[in-house]
Amino acid sequence: MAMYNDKVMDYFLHPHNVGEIENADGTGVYGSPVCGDMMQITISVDKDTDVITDAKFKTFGCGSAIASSSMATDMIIGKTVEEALNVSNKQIIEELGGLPAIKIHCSVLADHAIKSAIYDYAKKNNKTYAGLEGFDPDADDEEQEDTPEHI
Amino acid sequence: MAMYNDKVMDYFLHPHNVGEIENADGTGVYGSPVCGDMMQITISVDKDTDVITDAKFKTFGCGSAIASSSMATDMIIGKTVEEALNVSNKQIIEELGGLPAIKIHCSVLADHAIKSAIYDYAKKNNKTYAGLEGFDPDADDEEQEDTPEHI
Amino acid sequence: MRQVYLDYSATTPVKKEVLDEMLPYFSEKFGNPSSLYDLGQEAAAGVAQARGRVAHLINANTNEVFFTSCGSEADNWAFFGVTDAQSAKGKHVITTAIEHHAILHSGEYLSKRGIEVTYLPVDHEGRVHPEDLEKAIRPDTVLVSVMLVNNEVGTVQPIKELAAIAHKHGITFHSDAVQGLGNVPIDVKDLGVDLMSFSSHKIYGPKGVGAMYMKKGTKISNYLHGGAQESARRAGTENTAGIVGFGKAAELAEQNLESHIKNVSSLRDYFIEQVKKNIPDVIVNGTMDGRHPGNANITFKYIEGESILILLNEKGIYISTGSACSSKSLAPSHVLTALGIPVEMIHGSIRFTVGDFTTKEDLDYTVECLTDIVKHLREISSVNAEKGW
Amino acid sequence: MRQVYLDYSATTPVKKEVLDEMLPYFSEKFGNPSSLYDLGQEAAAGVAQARGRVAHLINANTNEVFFTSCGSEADNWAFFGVTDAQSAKGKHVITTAIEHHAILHSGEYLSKRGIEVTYLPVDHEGRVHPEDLEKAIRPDTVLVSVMLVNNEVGTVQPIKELAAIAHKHGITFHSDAVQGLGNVPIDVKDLGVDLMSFSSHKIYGPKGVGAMYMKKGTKISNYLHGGAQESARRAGTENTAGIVGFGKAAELAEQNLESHIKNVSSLRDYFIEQVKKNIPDVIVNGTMDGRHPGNANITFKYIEGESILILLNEKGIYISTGSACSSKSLAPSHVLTALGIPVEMIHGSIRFTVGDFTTKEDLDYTVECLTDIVKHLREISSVNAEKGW
Ligand SMILES: Cc1ncc(COP(=O)(O)O)c(C=O)c1O
Ligand SMILES: Cc1ncc(COP(=O)(O)O)c(C=O)c1O
Repeated sequence: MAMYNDKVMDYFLHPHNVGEIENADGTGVYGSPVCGDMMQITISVDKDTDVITDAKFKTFGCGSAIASSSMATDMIIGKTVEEALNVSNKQIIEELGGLPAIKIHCSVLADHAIKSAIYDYAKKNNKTYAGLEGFDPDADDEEQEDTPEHI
Repeated sequence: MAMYNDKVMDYFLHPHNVGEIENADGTGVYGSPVCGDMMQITISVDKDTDVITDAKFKTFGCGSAIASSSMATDMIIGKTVEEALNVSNKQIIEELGGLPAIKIHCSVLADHAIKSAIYDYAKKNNKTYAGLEGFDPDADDEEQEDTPEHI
Repeated sequence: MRQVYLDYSATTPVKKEVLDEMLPYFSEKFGNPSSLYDLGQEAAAGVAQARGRVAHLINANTNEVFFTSCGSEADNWAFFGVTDAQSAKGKHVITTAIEHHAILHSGEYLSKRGIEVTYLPVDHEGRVHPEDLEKAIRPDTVLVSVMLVNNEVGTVQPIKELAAIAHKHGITFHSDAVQGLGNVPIDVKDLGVDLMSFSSHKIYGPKGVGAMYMKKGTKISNYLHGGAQESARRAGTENTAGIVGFGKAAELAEQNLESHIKNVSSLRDYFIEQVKKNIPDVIVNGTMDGRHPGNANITFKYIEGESILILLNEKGIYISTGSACSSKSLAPSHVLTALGIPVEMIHGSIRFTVGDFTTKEDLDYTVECLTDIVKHLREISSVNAEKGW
Repeated sequence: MRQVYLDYSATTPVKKEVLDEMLPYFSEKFGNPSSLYDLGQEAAAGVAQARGRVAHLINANTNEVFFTSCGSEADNWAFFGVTDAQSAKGKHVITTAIEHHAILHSGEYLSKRGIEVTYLPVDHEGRVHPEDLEKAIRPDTVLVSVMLVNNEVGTVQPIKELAAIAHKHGITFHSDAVQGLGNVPIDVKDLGVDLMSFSSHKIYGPKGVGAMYMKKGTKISNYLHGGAQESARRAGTENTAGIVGFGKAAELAEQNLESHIKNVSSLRDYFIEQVKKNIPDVIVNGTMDGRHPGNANITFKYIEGESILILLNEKGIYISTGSACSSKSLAPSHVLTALGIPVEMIHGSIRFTVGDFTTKEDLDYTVECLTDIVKHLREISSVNAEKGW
């Protein structure tokens, strides 16, 4: 597929961390089938160290949605929650070596889904994180200020 | 040339009666180089019988102008003056087996040129012909009422 | 790897017989058809023969067929030419919600410039209702344009009836028959259309050639202005080789029409049957009754079309999708939307079109791959049959 | 019989290298470039490569080249697109009296719809004077369109200077470079044009493909509406094989530019010299200074062009004429008229264009035949050198 680069294709064809963690410490969902993309992420967190020990995704969506979901889970596993909260869509896209311009705004849902999962974890465990300040998991869409226009 | 039929092409490629009769009994000219076609016709007439014994043409013009001039001279040789006056452009075109529609109004000058030559002959010899009634050799153009629109 | 092309509605390969007839027109019979000398008239003769063949296929008079550069140009011509020529009569155009973008975007452009455009709805099977046309007609309506065969779901519209309604009111009737040509019988006289658009590359002819049927006397301005080509109706040096190819393709389409329809529709029906048998939660979109013989538009629930497309591509299988993801505008198919199909289902819809080179083995291979791919994507998906949407 | 083609300005044969590159795109790489799967993207890659080659030939950025179906379409696009997009600014267009009909008839159509068109005159050599442009400009002028190379007499216009004048007044500048491409060096950046029209079939590419150079930021509406092809600027499925051919022809034109100009102009000069030497009462029309390298436009006094054309055709020699007789409109060449050439002389004018396949022997043969033919027709003619007109 000329549309996607080799790395994106690899993450799409052989996605890492597919599935749903049973009894996950945190679950986040973002997007909707009506919009064309919907991602669910589940995480396991070591409550002492706040390190994300496992993450799995399920995504309804196009190639870039699946590839970026897969990349996102890879990126947060082993990170602390605070570090994971700093993972941006821009970084995910950069790790993927770029996406077609038109795909950038629509099908990269991971940073919101990660935040939602951590929000869920934080709520369940009565924790607060600077990176979650002002975050509303049910908000419609966040302004993606620093998303590059063309990559 | 797909534009003209074989007969027209033959009359154009091998025109009959080209030239100018010296001391002609009648000379007619019609058209002008500015209009794109100009025909000169000279005739010899047997004054007793009024039979046209020879006719020659010179024509500046396109293929159809030359071919129709050639055909016209063929047609009037051997005819009486009155008969020649009845030769119409339509007949000339029919004898040629048809011309492209666009050529019909513009490049078939012969009937006017013949009339002019006969007018000249009539004047010189003090003759009158029914077919010349109302004819003005210097008139700009005659309405070609019965010219078929498509042949 | 096996290659299975199932996107014949997008375009078709040029048939060998077609290319063979085209070849001499590139470097030997290369004259300009407007040139009077033999080399030019030889090219003009090729164009004339092609015109005759296209005319014959649609039962038109030869001098009512005008070549264009594509189906889109013919569609534009209909919209811009009629609204211009009949501007004194009115500024209202009627078309449908399921037209090709060549129609819709022409309408959109005109509607920003004083023309009012009414879009007729379709029912859930994809059919325009004649009553709706009757109701939409106004005294200032100058053009009704309804496509013969839809490009996404293959629905065939009741053009004869619709054209009669338009004519009852003295309105010019156009039909985009780009998908119809070679796939359904077309008799412009029987249908009673004034204008009809066609495209060569949908009937195994080359890309870059289309045609407009223009009934004598139709009030329509020119659209491409310049030289006196196409009886002074469409300027630009003729794409002679392309036109000759279109002509040959039209001749073949006429010869093969019955067998083409029979073969292609039986393969298509077989394919739908196999898909339904092997894959749960699928929906066939659009009516099966009066439909493009090769078209199967299928929604695979709970997954998204672009993903399916890419995974099929990995298997050498080529199809298209109504998914927003794979359109440049990110809008889901306006056709499926007009049929009332829920957006989440549109995202998972795939258009398969069977054509003259498709074999049963191709389809078996496709069903096999598709079964695995759908299963895989449903496993990855965040929605599924149990959870529901 | 020997065949001598001397009408390269009318059209050119497709070069072998060009056809070879085109061939795979008919039946193998036949995908629709809008399709996402490999077969489609392979076709898209062919189009992209061609775009790069055309852009390189004219020193444009690749994304400033848009393919059309012919030079005429590009000309129409310039006129209709600019007057539409800039209608708020004004309704005045300036062009010249010697443009191609694709420009003149676009202007005529628009002038019946509220646009005012000024036609700049040319001098007897065929040249537009910059002062005349300066004088014609009005506050409501939205477009200046001047052709780079004239198709009948080959005059090259001072485009750089003219474009600068237009830009000084903030006016969009278009140039029809259909005859210029491959025959004179073109650098769109150096010339400073905003829009420029090209056509493939004049540079040994296939018919049915053209291109528009559109400088980024130029205010111009689309002309063909529909799909998102050509960066959503020109709808219609791409003529992939044709575009690929145009691209290859552009590459060859770039490689051969210098040698082409040198060879062709020296043959042309030889031809004119021989004609003058062998045939009395001939006039070469248009300036020899800054002229299409292959163009020789010659009046043969006292005879008419169509007759010459037919008799040369009988000898296998193909040329064109400014004669009214051989035009469908019966009007004598508007270009020669604008140069102030008397009508009776226009009727006897012939355009010879030498090209890449012309040999010295071809020209010797032509001069030989021409000498006889002119003599013969002068004998038949009712006007001659002694009598005068
Ligand atoms: C100067 C000029 N402009 C425009 C055109 C039109 O090009 P096309 O025949 O590709 O439409 C031509 C050639 O016919 C031409 O010579
Ligand atoms: C229904 C319909 N109309 C018009 C078109 C446009 O035809 P073309 O691609 O030849 O411009 C197409 C195909 O793309 C089509 O399917």
